[in-house]
Amino acid sequence: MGWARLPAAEPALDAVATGATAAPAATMPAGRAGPATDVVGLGRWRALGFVTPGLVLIGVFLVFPALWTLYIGVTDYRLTGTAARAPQIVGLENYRRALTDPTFYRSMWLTLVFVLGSAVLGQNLLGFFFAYALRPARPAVRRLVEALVLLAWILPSSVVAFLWIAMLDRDGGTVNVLLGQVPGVAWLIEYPMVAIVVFNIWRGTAFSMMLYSAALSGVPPSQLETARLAGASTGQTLRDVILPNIRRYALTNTLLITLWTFNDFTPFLLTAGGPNHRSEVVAAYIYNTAIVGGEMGYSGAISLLVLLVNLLLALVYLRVARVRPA
Amino acid sequence: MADVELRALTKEFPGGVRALDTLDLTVADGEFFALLGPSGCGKTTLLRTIAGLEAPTSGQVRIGDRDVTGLVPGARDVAMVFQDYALFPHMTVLDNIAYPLKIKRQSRPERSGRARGVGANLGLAALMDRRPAALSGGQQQRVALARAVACHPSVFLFDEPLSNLDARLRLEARTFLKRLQRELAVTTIFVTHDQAEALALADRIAVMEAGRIRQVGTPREVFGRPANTFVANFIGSTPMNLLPGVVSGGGVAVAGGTLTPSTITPPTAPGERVIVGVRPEYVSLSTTPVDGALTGEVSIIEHLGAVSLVTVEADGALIGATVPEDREPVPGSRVWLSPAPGRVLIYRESDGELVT
Amino acid sequence: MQQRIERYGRAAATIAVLVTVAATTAGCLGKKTSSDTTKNADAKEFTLSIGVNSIAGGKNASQAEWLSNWVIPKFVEAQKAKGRTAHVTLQPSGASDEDYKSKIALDLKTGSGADIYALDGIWVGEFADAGYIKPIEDLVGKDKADDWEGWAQIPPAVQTNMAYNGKRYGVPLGTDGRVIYFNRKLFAQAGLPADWQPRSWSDVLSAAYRIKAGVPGVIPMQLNAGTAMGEATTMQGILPLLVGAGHQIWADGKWQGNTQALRDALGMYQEIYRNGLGDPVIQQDAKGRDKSFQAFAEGRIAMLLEGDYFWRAVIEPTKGIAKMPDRDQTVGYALIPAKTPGAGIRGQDFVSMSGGSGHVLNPASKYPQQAWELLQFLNSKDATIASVAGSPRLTQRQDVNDEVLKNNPMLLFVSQKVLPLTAYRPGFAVYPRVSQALQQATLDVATGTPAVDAAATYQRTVEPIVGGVGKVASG
Amino acid sequence: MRSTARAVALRVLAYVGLGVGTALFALPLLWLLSTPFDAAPRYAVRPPSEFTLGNFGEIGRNPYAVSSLVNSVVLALGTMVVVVVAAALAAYALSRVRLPGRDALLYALLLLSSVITGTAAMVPIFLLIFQLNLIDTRAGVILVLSGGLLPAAIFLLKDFIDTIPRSYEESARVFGASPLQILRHIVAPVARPGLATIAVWTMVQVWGSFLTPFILLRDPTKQPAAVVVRTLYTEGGSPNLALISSFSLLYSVPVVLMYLFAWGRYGFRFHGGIKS
Repeated sequence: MGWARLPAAEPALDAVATGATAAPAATMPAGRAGPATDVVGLGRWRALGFVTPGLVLIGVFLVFPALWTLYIGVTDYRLTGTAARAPQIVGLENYRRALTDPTFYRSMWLTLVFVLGSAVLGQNLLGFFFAYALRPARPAVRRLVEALVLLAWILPSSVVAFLWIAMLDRDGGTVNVLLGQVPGVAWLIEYPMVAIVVFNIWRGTAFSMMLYSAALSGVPPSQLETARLAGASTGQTLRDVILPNIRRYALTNTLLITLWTFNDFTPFLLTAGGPNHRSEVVAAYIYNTAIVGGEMGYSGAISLLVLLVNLLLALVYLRVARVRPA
Repeated sequence: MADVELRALTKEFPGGVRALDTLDLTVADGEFFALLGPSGCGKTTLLRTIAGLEAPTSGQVRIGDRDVTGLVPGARDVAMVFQDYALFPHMTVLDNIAYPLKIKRQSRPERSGRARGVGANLGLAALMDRRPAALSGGQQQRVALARAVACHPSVFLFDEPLSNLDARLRLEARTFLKRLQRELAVTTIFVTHDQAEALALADRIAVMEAGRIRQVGTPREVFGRPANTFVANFIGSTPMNLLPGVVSGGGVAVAGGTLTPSTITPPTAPGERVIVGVRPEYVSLSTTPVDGALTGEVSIIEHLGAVSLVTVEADGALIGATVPEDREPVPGSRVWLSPAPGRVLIYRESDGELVT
Repeated sequence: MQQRIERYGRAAATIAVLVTVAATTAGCLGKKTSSDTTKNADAKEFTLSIGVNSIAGGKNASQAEWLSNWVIPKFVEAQKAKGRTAHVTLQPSGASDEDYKSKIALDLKTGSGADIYALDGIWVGEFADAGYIKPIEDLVGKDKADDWEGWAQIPPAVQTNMAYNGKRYGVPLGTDGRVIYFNRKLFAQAGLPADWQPRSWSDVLSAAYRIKAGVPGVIPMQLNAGTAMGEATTMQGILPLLVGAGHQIWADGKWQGNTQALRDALGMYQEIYRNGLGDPVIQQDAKGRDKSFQAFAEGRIAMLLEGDYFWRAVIEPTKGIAKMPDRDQTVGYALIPAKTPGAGIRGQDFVSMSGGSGHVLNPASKYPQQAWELLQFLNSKDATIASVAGSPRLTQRQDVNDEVLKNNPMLLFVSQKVLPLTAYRPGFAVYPRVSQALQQATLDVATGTPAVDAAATYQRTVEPIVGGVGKVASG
Repeated sequence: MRSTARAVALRVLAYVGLGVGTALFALPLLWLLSTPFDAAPRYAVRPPSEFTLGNFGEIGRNPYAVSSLVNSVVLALGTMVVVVVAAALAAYALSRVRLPGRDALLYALLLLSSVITGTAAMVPIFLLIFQLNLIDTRAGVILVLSGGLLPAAIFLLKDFIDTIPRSYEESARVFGASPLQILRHIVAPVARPGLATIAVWTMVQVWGSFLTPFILLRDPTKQPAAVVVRTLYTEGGSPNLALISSFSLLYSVPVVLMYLFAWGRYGFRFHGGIKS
């Protein structure tokens, strides 16, 4: 997404981080109905009219089911069995259960490893590397590499999952064939987390690459020139000129890919959370409790916990974004 | 064609910032009028309020015989040129110029004929099919002007029309703009922070500060007799000398000397603290002692082309004077400064208003 | 800051209101439908649909084809002869069992969906408890429900597969039995007989050791383990061992907990997977069962415990999903032995497990009588014969089995030798969760946990599921 | 001199990194390109042992394969229209008019939409659609998918519109254009790259979505390709690589084409209006 105009992602973060809003206060009259309430003369009521279709759709088809899910989270509701006929309110029992269940903590831990390894480090660094290294490249080379990276991003998840199943297959997978061992290592079983981390880096680097290449094009050439004239090494230039300039992009990028990766279901298609829950990230855990286990109440509670963790992550990022480097 | 009249116009933003403070102003029909002031003085807000892009908190805007205060911008019969020109990037030059006519529901051939005509007048004939992105800054400015001209408004509103051009182009555009306004004779209000631009273009200038108008007048009046120290400070390419002084006897004690009544109009109350204002252009410099002149040492010399600005330190005060380029004194040497007769202005120190 | 706090306060208030609304609306999570047995009984024209997890060109294609090409047209024709116009449609799907189950649970919950659904026998209990399905007699009246010639042809043990609390909820589609398949060529290389029949678990193990020693590169034994294989682990793994150790998973009001029988069964896993007699990796593969099939067909696995499905649909020489052209010569099958002779349930020397799916009526059907008629038709002798055309299986009907199994020694073997020994899983709603706990225990053992520890963990997992210590046998 | 040598070394390193990285990205994709045309498809990437188009013939024999692709297009286009129109209106208003609680709302919705997946909210969504009498209709699927995608779409689009100079609209306004005219003549065309991005993004999301259409649609002739492709993968037995690879390719081609179209047409590196 947003492989257009990625710098656009920045002002939003900025707006919240500083509590300011993109619309300068100067365009707003003090609650007085006049000819000019805003730049286009939309007026508050018409603006509400514009917002309404979207908000109604979101309200009915997202917020309402979501709140319902949260409600289910305080019941013992199951998809089948007696509890499906007459669900009972069990209060915080589901939360107590989740918070005392080592499998829940394990899935949270695995998710953090997954997010940290594949998104925060993997996609971020590789995306930046591609964006940086491709700048001086010939347009043809640049387009080819970008197209490949993007392709990994836009193909449907079931297809890419199968591509990687084929890559990593124990008996005839490309990796084992290249390593000259058939049957070779059962990658998805022996190294399930490594497999899904590598997979997700492959899958999602495109977004970071796009965002960083947009960000890098915004670094003033004069600053780069200055650094070059001062005899700065590549590392120094990166640290002193480029990073300060793209810092906020990096934060926005990290926030978005963190949230997406946290809730990404695609690893399930590779390992189904296995073997023995060893790659059961939260999205897979919810699927396994809700669909395979039929425990709707419990999975509703888990969803709220996940929401809270996500909220926490988002707030941390916003806080970091607000603190300017000295 | 119409005059523009503002009555007790006040604009208060949420949070209590007063961008316009009970402002009264009349711009005559066909006048080229400049709103001049430092950034944040409310000049752009004033322009936008005239355009209808901002609603005044109280007061009235009249254009011609109409009270337009409650009208939407489109109904005010004004055309505005924005600082960034606001050329629609997805339209050709022709479509841009014709856009106001499209809104006025003119037929396609009619509006493109008219747009072409206006474009040709403004020297854009060869560019009509280009997109704005393919134009130079000067060309973009002309397109924006053409678009405003094409809709034949009774008032033009220009928001910093020249500030996005480089220095050389700006002079050209300035001349062009002035000629255009003369030809069309449409009431024009333009906002600028550049006093030279205002002096060069405008029939009359309103100098603004903090939501108020500090002086309205012709360029000559504003330059020659700034109504207060704010205007005095703001106008002129070299800053006016503003020296603290005390009225004593028949003269004013200033910078270690006394300016005698023969060279200045005497102030009203003896013993009053005043500020003496005199433009460097009106200070003559002598390397030999002159009677009744202020004396000091040359500290800095700045070359301004045909003239040089000499800064002299006289009894702790810095006084500027311009001299022809071939008459520069030696830095560090002692010189004598005498203001030209009738060019010394006395301001009250308490409120900075002109006394005489 | 103050402003922001206010803003969040307002958002919180809005959310609170919405939660209340959701909670009120959600009160109807559990919904009841009343059924009228004579509803639309006389309709001259009616519409019915059948929902199955089979689809042409995909999963279980032959079943989907049988329904749409034989059952539906013939039924419509038969109704026409009676002067009634029937519109029957098939709602096929080709998803994983879990996804299919969720989908039909939602359909049944809202009182919508197809009139007849295909359902795995082990789901009957939980669907019945949820009120999603009802006994046939409640839907069409006791007379109509009992008055079907087919019941006489379906052995009572098979009927229980689609029954719950003593009531028939649906008609089974057939049944199966489990045996140990072995590769005679590999056995010959290890010096084992072509007509091998183990008498005890140690016979099985010693055969495995001989394969391991004599035929390098071959996995001696495939005993399903782990959660990735799901119910296949339970049915083709732990449960056959458990009944071989003398206990059903549920008996006399109690579930098997950390008992000697369970420890014995897990001990067998331990022996196999600790000593390289089986491949623990394949058990954990999301596609492990399919891979084990492939490996057996390619002669890389010597012994494999499976149902007759394996024989007729997997290694079937022409249409199987892992074809073995020389199946009839190469593959032998043996009864599953008890731990020691006579140690099995009911004092048996040999044991097996059986299961199967069937069809149930949707209680919300607008035409319950006609749906029941269609269900009978679907299970009629002619329809059943048509369903096995070209690929014989153990059908629910004895009269059909007698006819179609005549020339099939393997299925005859199952029908005659295995079915008398077999056991069925308990049809309780909690069974699937107990089954998952069992799968987890086998996985623990296969990946190195000692059997006794895995059994203890299992006990702890199962207690809350089945309703407390009192419902679990241990010791 | 040393710094030059180091720079050269770094450059070489960068090229090697790029080369290896690109190869890693290409490898899995090559499978999708070659295997469908291989008469004896395998897991390993290799050029077709014997070129064939026969694998596609097999898809033709699947009664749902072709219709599922059509269904995917219908669902994708339907959702795209709903999302783009609703998101554009909302994002525009949110960008230009200060509504109370705007930013907190946007962030809350974004979080909600990324966390509450179809899995956990499956029951409420099904019951809701059932109550609305939209089970087994494409409209139901489109609405549910739209609801889930809108927050992110609004979020991204608002960012985009925020960068469009307000003077465009003010200028048009002074000329007398009505808000709707401004939207039609100025904002929509200027925001087109952003709209195209959201459109393609929406379609890609819908294209891969499995659970929602699977649960909400009964008639297999209405099911999209995402469901059919899952059928192929979950079918018992060893995977039919011929079928899987060729259908995967057919299933992928439309999204790639959509993407290329949008890229080529709207130049996805657009940087707003004229730089001022």
